[in-house]
Amino acid sequence: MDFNDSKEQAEFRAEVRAWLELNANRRADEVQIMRGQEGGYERAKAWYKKVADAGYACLAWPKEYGGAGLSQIHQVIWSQEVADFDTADGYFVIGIGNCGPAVQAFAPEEVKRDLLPKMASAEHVWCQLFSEPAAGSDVAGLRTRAEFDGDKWLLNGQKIWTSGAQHSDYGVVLTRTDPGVSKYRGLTLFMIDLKQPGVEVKPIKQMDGGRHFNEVFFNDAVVPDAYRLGEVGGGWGGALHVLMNERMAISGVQPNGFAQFLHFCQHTEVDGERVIDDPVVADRLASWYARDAGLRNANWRMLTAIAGGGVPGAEASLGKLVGAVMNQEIANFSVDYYNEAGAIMDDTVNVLEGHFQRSVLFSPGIRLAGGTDEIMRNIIAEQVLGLPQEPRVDKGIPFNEIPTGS
Amino acid sequence: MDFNDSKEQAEFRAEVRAWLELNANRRADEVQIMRGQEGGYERAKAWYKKVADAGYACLAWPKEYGGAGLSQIHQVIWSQEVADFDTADGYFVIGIGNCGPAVQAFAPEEVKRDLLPKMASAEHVWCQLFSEPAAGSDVAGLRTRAEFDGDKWLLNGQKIWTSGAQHSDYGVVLTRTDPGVSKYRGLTLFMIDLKQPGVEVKPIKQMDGGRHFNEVFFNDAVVPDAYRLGEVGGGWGGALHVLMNERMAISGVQPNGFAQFLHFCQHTEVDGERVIDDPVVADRLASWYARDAGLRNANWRMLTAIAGGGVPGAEASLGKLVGAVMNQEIANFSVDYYNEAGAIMDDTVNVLEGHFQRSVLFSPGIRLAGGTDEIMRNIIAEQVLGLPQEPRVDKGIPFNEIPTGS
Amino acid sequence: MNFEFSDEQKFIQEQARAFLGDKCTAAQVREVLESDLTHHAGLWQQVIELGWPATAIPEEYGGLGLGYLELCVLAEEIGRSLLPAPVSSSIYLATEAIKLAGTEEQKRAWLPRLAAGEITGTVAFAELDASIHKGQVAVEVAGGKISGCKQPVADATLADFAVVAARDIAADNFSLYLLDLSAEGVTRSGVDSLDPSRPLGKLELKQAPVELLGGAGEGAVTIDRLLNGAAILLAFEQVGGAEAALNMAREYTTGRYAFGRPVASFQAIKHKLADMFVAIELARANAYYGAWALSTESPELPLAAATARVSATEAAWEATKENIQAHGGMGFTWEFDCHLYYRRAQHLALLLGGQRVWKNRLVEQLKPAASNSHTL
Amino acid sequence: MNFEFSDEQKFIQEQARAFLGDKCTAAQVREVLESDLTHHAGLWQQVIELGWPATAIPEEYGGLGLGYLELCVLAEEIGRSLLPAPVSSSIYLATEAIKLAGTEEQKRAWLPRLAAGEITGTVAFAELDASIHKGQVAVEVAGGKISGCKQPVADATLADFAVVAARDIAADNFSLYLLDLSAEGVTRSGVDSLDPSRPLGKLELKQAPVELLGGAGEGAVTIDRLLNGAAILLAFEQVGGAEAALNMAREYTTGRYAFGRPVASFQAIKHKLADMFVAIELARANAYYGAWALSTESPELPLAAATARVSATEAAWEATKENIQAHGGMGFTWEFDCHLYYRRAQHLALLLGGQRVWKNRLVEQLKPAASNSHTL
Repeated sequence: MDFNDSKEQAEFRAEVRAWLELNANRRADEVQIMRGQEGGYERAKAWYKKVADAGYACLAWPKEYGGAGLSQIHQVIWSQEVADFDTADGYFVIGIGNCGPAVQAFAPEEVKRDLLPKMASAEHVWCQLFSEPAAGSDVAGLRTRAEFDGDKWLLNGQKIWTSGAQHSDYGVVLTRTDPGVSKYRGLTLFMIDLKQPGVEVKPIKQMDGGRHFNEVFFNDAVVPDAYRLGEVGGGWGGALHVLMNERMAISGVQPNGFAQFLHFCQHTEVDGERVIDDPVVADRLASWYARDAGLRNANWRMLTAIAGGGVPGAEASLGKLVGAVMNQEIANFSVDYYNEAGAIMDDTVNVLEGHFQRSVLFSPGIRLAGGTDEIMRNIIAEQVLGLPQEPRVDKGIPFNEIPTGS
Repeated sequence: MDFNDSKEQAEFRAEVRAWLELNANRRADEVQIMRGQEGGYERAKAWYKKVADAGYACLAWPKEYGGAGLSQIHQVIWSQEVADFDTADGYFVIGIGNCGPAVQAFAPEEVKRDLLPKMASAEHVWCQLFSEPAAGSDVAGLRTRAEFDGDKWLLNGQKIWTSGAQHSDYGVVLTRTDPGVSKYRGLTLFMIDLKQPGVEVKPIKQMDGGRHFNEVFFNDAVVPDAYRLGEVGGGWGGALHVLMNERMAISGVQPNGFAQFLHFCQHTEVDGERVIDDPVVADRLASWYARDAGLRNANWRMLTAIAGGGVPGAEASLGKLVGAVMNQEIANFSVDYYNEAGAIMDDTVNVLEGHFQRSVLFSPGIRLAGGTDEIMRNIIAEQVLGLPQEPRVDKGIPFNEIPTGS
Repeated sequence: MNFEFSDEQKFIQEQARAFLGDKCTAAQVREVLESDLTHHAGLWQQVIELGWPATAIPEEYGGLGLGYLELCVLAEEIGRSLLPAPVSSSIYLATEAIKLAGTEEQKRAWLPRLAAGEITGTVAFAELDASIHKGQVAVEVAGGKISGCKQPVADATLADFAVVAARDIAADNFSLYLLDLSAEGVTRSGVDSLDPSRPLGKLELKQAPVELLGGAGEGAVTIDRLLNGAAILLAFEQVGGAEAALNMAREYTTGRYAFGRPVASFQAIKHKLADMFVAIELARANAYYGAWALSTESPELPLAAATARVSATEAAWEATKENIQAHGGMGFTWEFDCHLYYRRAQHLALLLGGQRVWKNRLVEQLKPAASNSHTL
Repeated sequence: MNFEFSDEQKFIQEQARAFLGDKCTAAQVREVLESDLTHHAGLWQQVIELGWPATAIPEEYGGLGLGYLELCVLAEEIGRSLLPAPVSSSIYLATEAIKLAGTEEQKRAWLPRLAAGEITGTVAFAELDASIHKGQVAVEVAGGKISGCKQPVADATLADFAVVAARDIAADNFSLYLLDLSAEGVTRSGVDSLDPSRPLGKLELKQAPVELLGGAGEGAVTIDRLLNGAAILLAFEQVGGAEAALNMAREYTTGRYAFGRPVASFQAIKHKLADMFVAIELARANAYYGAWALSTESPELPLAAATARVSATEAAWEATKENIQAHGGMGFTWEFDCHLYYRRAQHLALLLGGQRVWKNRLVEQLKPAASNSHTL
């Protein structure tokens, strides 16, 4: 048990750090604050081109697909070092982390060599199209139809909650190809070129006023059969592969609001007293510190497993569950601490530029996106603890006979 | 909205109080402390005989059944006044509160006139026999068989968690008379004379070392048909009637540990500082006070409804749910407050004579007895909020075909 | 013994519910939320015509001469419908301040116009750099002129006057003052609010003329009593809003299907909604007790008010955040109304100071005078 | 980068688990729980033969010369099996105290006998009327003689010697002392314990002879370091016990049917068990970090120890109480083993001071030295 790099790892880390010092700026803020992000996408594209040109994109991917042919542990070292710098690659995480492995696993070799290098360098941006209005927690309840038409597939239907669709060139899309068989069997996974007339992207306005997500409408959108990922009817297996790799893509702890809360406690005075010296704050701070540390340390355990060639199991769901709930609790507790002034959204008035106020409004979304609290608990219960499923009324009957309430 | 008595109520209250001052002792403790109870039963019997002789037993029951022919509100006034005195009638609450109404609703008139007056005066003690080893939360899954044998019923099977069975002369027992029909239809409710050879009572040792509950075994126990409560196969309806009246019997807030905690906070000094002056304690105290007050005030609303002739609905379940959870939280928090000394069970060492230490060990039972937290939430969800049931795998099939896992 | 509102009070409540259910839907709330409007003028006018601002003003001052219980049942419906109007600022706070502390002359001057809805008031207690809850006030009065900055002030840009807490430099104590917001020396502006359907603002004061309200140096005592009353009325708003959120969750999850069954049939959702119900019932019961204490000016008012407040803030937070959760992704959209309740819950929870303030007020009431203590 | 125990350490753990799983079942725990025995002498003897007391004692003092990581993996299994023996008193505390503070002579005198299991030690820090966590000690030493009362003292009636915290009257500071518990002037007796499988007692001391352990006046510093190490070892015990409770709940609810289906198929139960799992995983991760900090004597040890402790106490409480709940009524019986884990969780949570103490220790480590603060 030690936190030291091997000699080779230490050399790589030094090299990365040297390159970053030359090519990026250190973070100005002590903690990351939630702000409006104007122009972030263009900045991210430019930054990532630099990364790719220097050979640091997709370190663990094979060279022929635009990667560096190195290991997961190199990728981890990169992520650790880049975290100290003011860079942005969040726009590409889903494409590279989720879509990339699916394409590598299921696409024909020719297609892979054609599309993956551009994905790796973020010349092409990708998104993942699974959720639908009537298929949120129940992803496999989706209705977007894909029908084979001579030599190509035609897609009709609607996706929702698609992060980054407005910027994306391609997507990985899960569709229903046979509504007459049971729900998990009638699904097929495809890649799709999103820059075509049959695809329309509409941003969704969130409760906090932001627009991070989209609706995507398919109206006879065309997909060549070469873009099929896996067997017809084998889409659910492909989707699980995507979700499993999603866990690999998480190279750090997800935002849970703790760093900002600690900063608030340490660096704010109220009525002449440091916030951290308030015993009630200290009581909460200790509990949240222990949770945050637990998440960080659990993440070290996961990285150790990955470094050893393993794949993280469903226990990774706990980071999402714990972090999301804690994030909302922290935001509410902090805003409450400001008393009347807590209700002011003005950036200039509040400590941390109104971070906690924004967080109050954004935090409910984190508990929903990427699987609700309830789904996370189901996953832990069934996949980690092996507890039995509930009685399933949608099992073993054709999809189009499953009750929908309408 | 006022808390004043009507003139007649005020007179009755004064009369009750005057009688109590003469016939009972005021509580010595400021708060009730959990202690071992030796000789409590005999004391309770003697006390209740005095109450009955004075005409204060079962105030709302008809006179012909041993009551006073007064109203529920008189009963409430009695309960409020008696609470200030050191008396004990907990042994008779289940009989009078639960069994009494069932007997009144379903027994033949002759049986009622015979048995109820002795129940009302606690000359006869009654208990309620519903739960079984394989039928806890799922009460209707019970297996105790009652078979008609010429002119009488023969009972075979086992009950569990029967409070007061060791003291009881009679019981109200729910049995299965037809395992070949669906579970809720094959049940029948009876009264049973427990002082017969076919009945064996064994106390259960609890995790805290106490023995409040019993197992009751029936081995060809005999029940005359005149002791049947309602129709054959109509036992579930009768059982619901019992449970509904159980709520009426709750004339005060159930123990939730708050009074003792408040006393602890107000009257204890640690390292020269009053516990209530510790900000972290104050933070918890305020939350628990608000919950305790909410329960007390919700109880006032229920009493108002009862006084107006209403019957409390399933919302009464919330008192059990909130109180039981809070009780365990308070016990743990308080014991933790003592640090190392918290682990000492010695009555003489700890404030409140080790109340919180005992409560740590007893409180898990309160969350289970009379319906678990989970069952209480189900009841609120289904019966108060009208939410749909889960898919039922035990519905509409004969009882003896329901999966049991064995 | 009767712990229920009277039939007359329930009738007032039903009328209010019918009126607001019809006229004050999410569409009206959004008119204010999504614009720079300070309030829904049409609804506020109708509310005035219904006599709500006059409810608890004595008849001798042009009011209806009803009591706090009537105001409580109205507050519950106002909370349920998220009425975007200056009810708390003007009715629960400014009007009450004048009733509590005003001289006979001040009552005669102000209350009839408030009752008739001719004018609207607010209170300006909070400051960014001084906590009124600790008795701190930085805004100063000298020679009848006030200077300094008050923020946040609810309805600052709408109200005609404000009751301001300020320090009298000469006397070194603090008092309440009546301030005409159109007077010279008053600059008012809006600040962004967590709940834009209830706008906030600030007052920058430079030698603006003020008039003492109540006795000199009695600011703390009056504010204390005022906050207790307002806390109870807001508790009813919070309970009303929380119950509306629970009802939204119930309807949505009952109608929406996943895995072939109503979402509401999953135990995780059922138990979530049961917990919401429990929190609301406790808060409601405590609000009722508060209503009784307020209506009878019981010595228990401070404890009852803090208790009602702590419970109601808790219930509103629980119900409005879990309503979003029960809706799944759609609950996070601007289009769905979940966030309207969630935002209002935040607004109400912060308006008179947060949970920390009210928990402390509650515990202060539980501290025994004599130190009859054992040592651990 | 490697945040995992080594294969050798895992092997030690597996051996321990196999041994305890076979020899230390609930039946053995109950032998102590349900009697006046101080510990399970047979098991303790076997543990000695396995060399566990010698694990972290250097070879030069007759130990195995292994490290804290090996002790951590053993602790997890000890917690899992509820071993009714003086492991924490003697191995984590008394032995460590001598290692930390003893003179070379004291180490040579005591450690070989502890390693060989010839003697058993404990620590006597707590007093009813003074909090060691606030630096308070009432028991006094004067002229090499100690007087006063220590309570609770784990394994007081079993141990051969105790490391006692006491005040030196002359120097007006406090130090640690070695006390032979069979010496004249020592009266020891048992007191009832929340977990009778881990007995408590008290020491009444009247002019009993003691020997200074470590430097005079260094009591606070040594105890601080000692508690940090013991907190991490106990965290592993807590995690082991919590995981055993979760496993009990999983097995019982999977096998028991209600409403025609396994109890474990109800979402309320599934989510309860998921929450138990989450708490345990966080605690385990923090315990691992603590193990690393302890094994490397990292400057982060105080923070890592408090974090491990706070998480582990929380997880053990959650898992052991909800295990009872998941069992339904049977979980409340003496006959079922649920309460063994619940009692042990209480014992471990209180042994080194409660959550309040450890949360404060944690936050003290987060307080910035310089006051580089903004004002709200």
